[in-house]
Amino acid sequence: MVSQMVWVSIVLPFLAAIGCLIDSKPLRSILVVGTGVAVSLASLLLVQGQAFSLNPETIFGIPADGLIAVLDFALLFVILGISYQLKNKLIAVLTVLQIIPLAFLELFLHGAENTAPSIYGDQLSMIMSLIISIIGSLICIYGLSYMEEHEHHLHVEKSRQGRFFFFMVLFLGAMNGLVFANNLLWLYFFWEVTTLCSFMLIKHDGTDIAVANATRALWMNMLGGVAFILGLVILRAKGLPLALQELISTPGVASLALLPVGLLCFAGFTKSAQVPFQSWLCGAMVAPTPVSALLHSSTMVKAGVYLVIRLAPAFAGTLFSHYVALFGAFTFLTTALLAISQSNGKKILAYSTISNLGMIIACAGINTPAAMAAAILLIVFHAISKGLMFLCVGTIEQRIGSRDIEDMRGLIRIMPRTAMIAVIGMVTMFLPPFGALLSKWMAVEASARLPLVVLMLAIGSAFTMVFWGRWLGLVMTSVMGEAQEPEEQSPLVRVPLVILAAAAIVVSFVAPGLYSAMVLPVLERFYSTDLYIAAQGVFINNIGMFAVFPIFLVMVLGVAWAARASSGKRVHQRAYSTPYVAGLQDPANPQRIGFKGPLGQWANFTTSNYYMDAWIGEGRISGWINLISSGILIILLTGVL
Amino acid sequence: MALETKNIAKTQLQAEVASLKAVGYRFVTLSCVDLGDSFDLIYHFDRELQMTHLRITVLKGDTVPSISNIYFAALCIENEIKDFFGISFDGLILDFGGHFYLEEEVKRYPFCKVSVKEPQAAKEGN
Amino acid sequence: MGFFTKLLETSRVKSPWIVHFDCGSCNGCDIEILACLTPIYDVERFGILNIGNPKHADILIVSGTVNHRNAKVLRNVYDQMPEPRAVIAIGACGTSGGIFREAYNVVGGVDKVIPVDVYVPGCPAKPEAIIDGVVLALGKLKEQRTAKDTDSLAAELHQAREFYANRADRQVVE
Amino acid sequence: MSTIIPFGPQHPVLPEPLHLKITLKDEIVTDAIPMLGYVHRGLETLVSIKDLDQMVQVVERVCGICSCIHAHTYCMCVEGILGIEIPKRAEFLRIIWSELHRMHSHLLWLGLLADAFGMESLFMHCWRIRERVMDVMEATAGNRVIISINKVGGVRRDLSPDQLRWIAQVLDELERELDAIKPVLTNDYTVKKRTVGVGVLTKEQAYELGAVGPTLRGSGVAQDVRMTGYGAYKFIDFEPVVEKDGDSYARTMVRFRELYQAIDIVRQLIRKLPDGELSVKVKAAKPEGEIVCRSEQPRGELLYYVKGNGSKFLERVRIRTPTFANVPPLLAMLPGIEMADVPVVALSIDPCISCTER
Amino acid sequence: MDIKSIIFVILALIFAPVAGGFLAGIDRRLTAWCQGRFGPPILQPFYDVFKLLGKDRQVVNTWQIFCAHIYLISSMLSLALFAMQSDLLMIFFVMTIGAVFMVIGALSTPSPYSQIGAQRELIQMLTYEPLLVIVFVGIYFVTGSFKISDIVAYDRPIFLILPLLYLVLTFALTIKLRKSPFDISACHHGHQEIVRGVLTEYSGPYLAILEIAHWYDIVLILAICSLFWTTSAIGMFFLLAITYLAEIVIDNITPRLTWKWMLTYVWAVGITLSLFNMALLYAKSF
Amino acid sequence: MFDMTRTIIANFFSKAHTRLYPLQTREPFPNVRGNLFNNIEECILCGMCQKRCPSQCITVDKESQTWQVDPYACVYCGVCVEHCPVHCLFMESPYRKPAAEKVMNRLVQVQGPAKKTKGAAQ
Ligand code: NFV
Ligand code: SF4
Ligand code: SF4
Ligand code: SF4
Repeated sequence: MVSQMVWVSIVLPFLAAIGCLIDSKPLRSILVVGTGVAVSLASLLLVQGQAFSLNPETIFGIPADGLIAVLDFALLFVILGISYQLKNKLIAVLTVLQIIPLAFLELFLHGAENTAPSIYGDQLSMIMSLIISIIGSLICIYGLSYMEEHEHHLHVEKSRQGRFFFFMVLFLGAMNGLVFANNLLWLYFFWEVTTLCSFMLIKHDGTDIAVANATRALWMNMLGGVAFILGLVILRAKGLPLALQELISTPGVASLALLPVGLLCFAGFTKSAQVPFQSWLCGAMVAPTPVSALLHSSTMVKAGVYLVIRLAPAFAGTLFSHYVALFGAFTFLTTALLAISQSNGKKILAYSTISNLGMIIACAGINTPAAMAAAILLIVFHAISKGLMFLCVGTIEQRIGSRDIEDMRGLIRIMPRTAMIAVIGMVTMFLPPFGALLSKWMAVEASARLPLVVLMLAIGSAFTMVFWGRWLGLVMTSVMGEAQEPEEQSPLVRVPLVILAAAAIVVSFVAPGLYSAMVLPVLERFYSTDLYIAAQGVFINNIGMFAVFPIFLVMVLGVAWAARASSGKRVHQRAYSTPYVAGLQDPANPQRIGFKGPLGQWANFTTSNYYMDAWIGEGRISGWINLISSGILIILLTGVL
Repeated sequence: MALETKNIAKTQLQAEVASLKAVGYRFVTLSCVDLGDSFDLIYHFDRELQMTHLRITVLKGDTVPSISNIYFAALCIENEIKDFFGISFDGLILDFGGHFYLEEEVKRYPFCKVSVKEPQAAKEGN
Repeated sequence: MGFFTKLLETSRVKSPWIVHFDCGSCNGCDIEILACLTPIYDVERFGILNIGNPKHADILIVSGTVNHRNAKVLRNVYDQMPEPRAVIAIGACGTSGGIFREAYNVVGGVDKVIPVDVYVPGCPAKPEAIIDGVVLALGKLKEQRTAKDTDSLAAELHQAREFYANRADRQVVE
Repeated sequence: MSTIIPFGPQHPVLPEPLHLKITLKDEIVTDAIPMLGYVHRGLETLVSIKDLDQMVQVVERVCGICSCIHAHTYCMCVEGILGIEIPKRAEFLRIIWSELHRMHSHLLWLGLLADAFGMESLFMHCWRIRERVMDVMEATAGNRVIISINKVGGVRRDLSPDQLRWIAQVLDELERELDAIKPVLTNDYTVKKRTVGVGVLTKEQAYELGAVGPTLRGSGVAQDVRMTGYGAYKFIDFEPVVEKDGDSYARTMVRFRELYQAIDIVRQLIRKLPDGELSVKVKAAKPEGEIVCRSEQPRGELLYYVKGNGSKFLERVRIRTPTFANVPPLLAMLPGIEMADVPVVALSIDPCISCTER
Repeated sequence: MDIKSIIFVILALIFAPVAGGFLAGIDRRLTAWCQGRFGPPILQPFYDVFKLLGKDRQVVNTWQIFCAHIYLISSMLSLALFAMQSDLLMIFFVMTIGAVFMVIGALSTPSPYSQIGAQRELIQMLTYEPLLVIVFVGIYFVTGSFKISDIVAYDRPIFLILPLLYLVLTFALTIKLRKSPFDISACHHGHQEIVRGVLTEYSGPYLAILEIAHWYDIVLILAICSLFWTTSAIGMFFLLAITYLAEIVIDNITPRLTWKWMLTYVWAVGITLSLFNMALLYAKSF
Repeated sequence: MFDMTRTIIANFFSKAHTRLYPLQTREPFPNVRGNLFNNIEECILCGMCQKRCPSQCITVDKESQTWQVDPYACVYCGVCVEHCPVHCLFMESPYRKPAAEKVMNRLVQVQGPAKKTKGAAQ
């Protein structure tokens, strides 16, 4: 059973992806929806069971390890070809730097015979697979209608959707493979597949800027790939197993293999776009929104943090670990700050993504059970809410033709449904009692013994509140009684949005259960003290408690009360009054928002948020951030040498 | 007691004002009096508490060159005079179009004893 | 009269927040109104706050003559005050237009534009007189309706508006 | 991406209806366009229906804060055209009241400034000590604000020796109270934070844009119309108060020091007050001719242009008030400052809209 | 949750606004005395709120009402959680719900005054939130727990160990109380360049709701202050009384400052003080 | 930063400066220009006050023997008092009270001066 399910979730997408290339809309829709349903079911079924491991000798009759190796080389040569096409020497060099060690590894280094299973799935993998399969599929389904609109908008003569969905669906398989892989060489393969998918999808629209940003994404990820393969080579050279589980449970691994572990973490940092690599993820926002949602928020970037979390027990208690915490916290802080300076909605989401990933990495670095719990929970909640937010922004953009949050002022009037869903998305991102905040609370309490980290987390979370709070507020900017335009949504858009919005709330509500069932078993393997107990909806450990259910209960009642008090029935139209404008409103037309200014001219209100470009504009502080973070990184890596 | 003013022609105004500025005079203000069929415009200048006055006389309906390009401070007063007397100034930097002080309800030039033209026509150009 | 009505009335009388609109006053009355707030007269004793925002205020204190431009503002400020509310006209200018009645840009007293509840004469009105005026207005505040009877209010506003509209064609003094 | 904010006419910080349409970017003012006319009454046109004696009462009501000096300057003009010499005692009394006006005006302004930057206690303090001046006015002239003591040809009331003694005593108290808040203005970190370097007007700018009064003197130009020695100033020793920096702080200090200066001037006047008549009789005056008179108001140089046409109704009275002259400098100061500083900078020229618009 | 803590919660919810109102009344009276005035009656805040409750409703949009209610709920909830002696950090996060909804309510109206007020309110939150977290972490350092029950059980006055952190807390208190020099987003008497900032567009009953919520907030923050002296009631009383008096004095001797100054100054001073205090703590423990 | 402290502490410990109007009223200063009255019995209805009043708020009607002042337009300047030939006009210190309705101050002279008669206020 288990093995079928794993195959469904990994191989089926690969096959379906090829089917997508066929230029037929109905077929493609069926394939995408079908794959989505299938992998979702598979991942749900997997969750039922216990941790498992598989060791397939052959795939379709071909020796599995050999197949992967061949595919690896094939992939790298494809990328080499791309670098030729792009005339980009850097990428070529980075590719060659991977081909050579890989060849060296495969051909000359035969360390300990690989006896470990190639596939391993515990609750963490299952959680990841759930996220990938369900959220990923929802995003792909959303993509079906989005891409129609998108191509219509761009006046594309020949549909390029085949190619698009090829990579989208392929990607699902790759990610599932990545999280279930135990053999690090397998993992490496899937890792590179996601890199390639990402590159292809970023440059999908083919504009100059898209190509440039895709190139940047490619070389930064290839840099991580180089670190990855080097790590593997060193591991093999030291005679350590090339298998994840075996590696982390090797006693004394922290002293033996800190360097390769460090390199693997570095690869994780690049994939998760930690500073100073944040620019690729921001650049990736030129891609169609489903891509941003799927790859650059909910799933692919999670591969990086997943790897770091996996490796965390291997470096527990080392100085390296502290530095990882510091590094993650720094990313959290600075990217949250950068998010404040942005008005481009997708950019804000991008920075917020990086920021959350930074928090996860910081948690992995803090390396206590509370922190690890925070990290894993944050992956889940962030994936849901952020996926939702991206889909919302995509929908909004297609309607109002802009992704600037200033243009979303009063969205509640133009697209009430989507706006409400976006509001849910934002609220679940940063307010209690929702999961993202729950994890943040765990993280802060867990980091309380590391002054610098906790300081950065505290300031960073205040930044977070600023950019979410104002976005949230301006979506609602409206005056009473303005005509609302009816909003049309295709079911392909509505269903994913509603499911995700519901999930954002429901999963937060069941967080205690989720924790007990899925996170606790993972943690118990490595930690024995200070674990959170989630009983009766309250998280509790020896230093703190978080009452999820009571807060939920009160807030639900409160929201109901507030909604009743502010409902149209109870507030009569007569209560409407124009905003205070120093007595210059237009009494004849109170719905007209503005004032009669100098020269007798009517001035409409324009208000804008503070972006403080002069202080914290991207151009102004990115350089410093990159410098400092590179410094931390260098200390980090020299430390492990 | 008579006020000592230097009477000049409208065309000389810009040059005269510029030369005053060159020797360090500052612009104090501009006074306007309705003489019936023409206006007296008296420009007051000051240097270290010594005053000089220039006077130009313009017929009703004539325009006057603005000195707001020489003295920015003349901006307000020229707009004011435009409101009150309906005198148009050429080259006003920021023209309030006769609504510096007055709303549309005031249908004539209040400081003129006899309106320059029919109120409607007079306000047209503004 | 129930306990709550009584409580409400007491509170209304004890907490009149004022908004002061300077409607073309010569500042004489303005500074006297401000002087009321200062230590010597300290109207905060009566719970009076100069709140500066019509939406929060109960009493509109208007000083000065109404002219064509500020009439609209006065109207707007008044419109934004929630019931119950009262209007006090301060000074000769506020009550009748004062010494400027005949000037071409002067519409007249405040009652030409909005309904006035209390007239405080003087030029400028003495702080004591202003305090008396506020106290007088409190009575108004207590008995005034709260929103329910909007019809009469609307009629009142309409009248005032009409009146003001007719002023537009007012003859200018030759 | 900018925010447009209407500042006034009904605005809690400025009691007067000035409207500025302010464009902000991140709270930095990028643009400010004024709109005037909310107080415009057109009282200069009243000359056609009020004779020249009645006009005294009208020009007093140009502004309640500086009413005395308005009437004084107007009377100087009419007396100038008519060629009347008024008694010396009247000259002195006029100036005593004028300087009292300056004191109350500056104290009032200082209070408003404090209120604008949110320091309520200083506001209360200033207005409290201002009440002493108001008491003096009420007791000597019969009204608190618009004292109506000027008339063409002299003054309407006298000051008795008792009253003079009392005034001297009040001035002493006033000086003590001022000393109490002196460190707040000269020393206090937070107050300086709000004023120093805010709204800088360079000397050249100030001169060029026609700034007057403390706004001009705060920028380092020692120009004070009182130096021309009109009225009784020719008998008084004083130096114009000058500060160099041209920021809000400098202007504040100019006014604050002028308070002391005014106290000093009144003391001198009381000492030197001559005996004599209060007014000369002006019989059926029918002035003809033009005149320009200037005087120093609390806010700066006031200019009257008066033209008589040989009847008891004047042909034209034209008033150029100091705030009117200070509007262009204000507009020049606004761009580039923070929104929070707009009230401070606006108040630092001590705007008086009713004077400006008449 | 036993019956005792339920009763405690109910009592807290009932008496907090009363206490908050009285505190506000005393504050206004004392402020008046500082300014040489007579001052309003102590019950004035209650009159104000009752009057507001009886005024006509007037709103720009219905979100405002929603947000005001949520603010009240979250303030009450956080106080209730405090009364239940739960986790400090959690209470703080619950409190942010209210603060954020306050901002949203202000942002939801298109008026530039309340919009600017909202931006400033956000910056105020940005200023005090990290400080509060640091203070809580400091308390954790001393008592080893974030749970109020454990903190209360600590056997020495925390104030003596963390005096500088207490100072940092008073910064947050000043901001929360909307007192000079930090009454930047909205001030009590509304003489501000942005009228009354975030409160500009609220009126009548909704303003009253915000006021009541504000009272809850005040009580909560003072309760947090009281954690610094839990060993004796007298000590706690004096600590709170002196703190409150100091707030009033500070309010009266400082002008309102700009948000840039607030952010940089409070962070710089706050972080330095807390680091210094922490360093002292470390030094002592070795 | 604490320069204001001294002042406010001093205020705090001294008695409030507030005049508790209306509980306590201060004696008005002598010669204050308060409300305007006419001793109508002595008025000769010469119209001097009407002519001189800058606010033109006095109406003297010889026909109906009325003297009327609009107290809401009067600016309390005292010019009329100064110019009245028989000094029947006078100003009293108390200011005029606020009212909810504007009422003209209209005095009818029943009999001319010298003969003592009462003026009727309406
Ligand atoms: N501007 C002005 Fe005045 C003065 N000082 C004067 O002419 O205050 Ni209202
Ligand atoms: S009533 Fe007198 S003091 Fe008041 S505004 Fe009018 S003229 Fe000025
Ligand atoms: S001036 Fe005197 S006597 Fe003549 S009408 Fe007037 S009040 Fe009567
Ligand atoms: S006091 Fe002045 S305004 Fe009043 S009636 Fe007499 S002259 Fe006229």
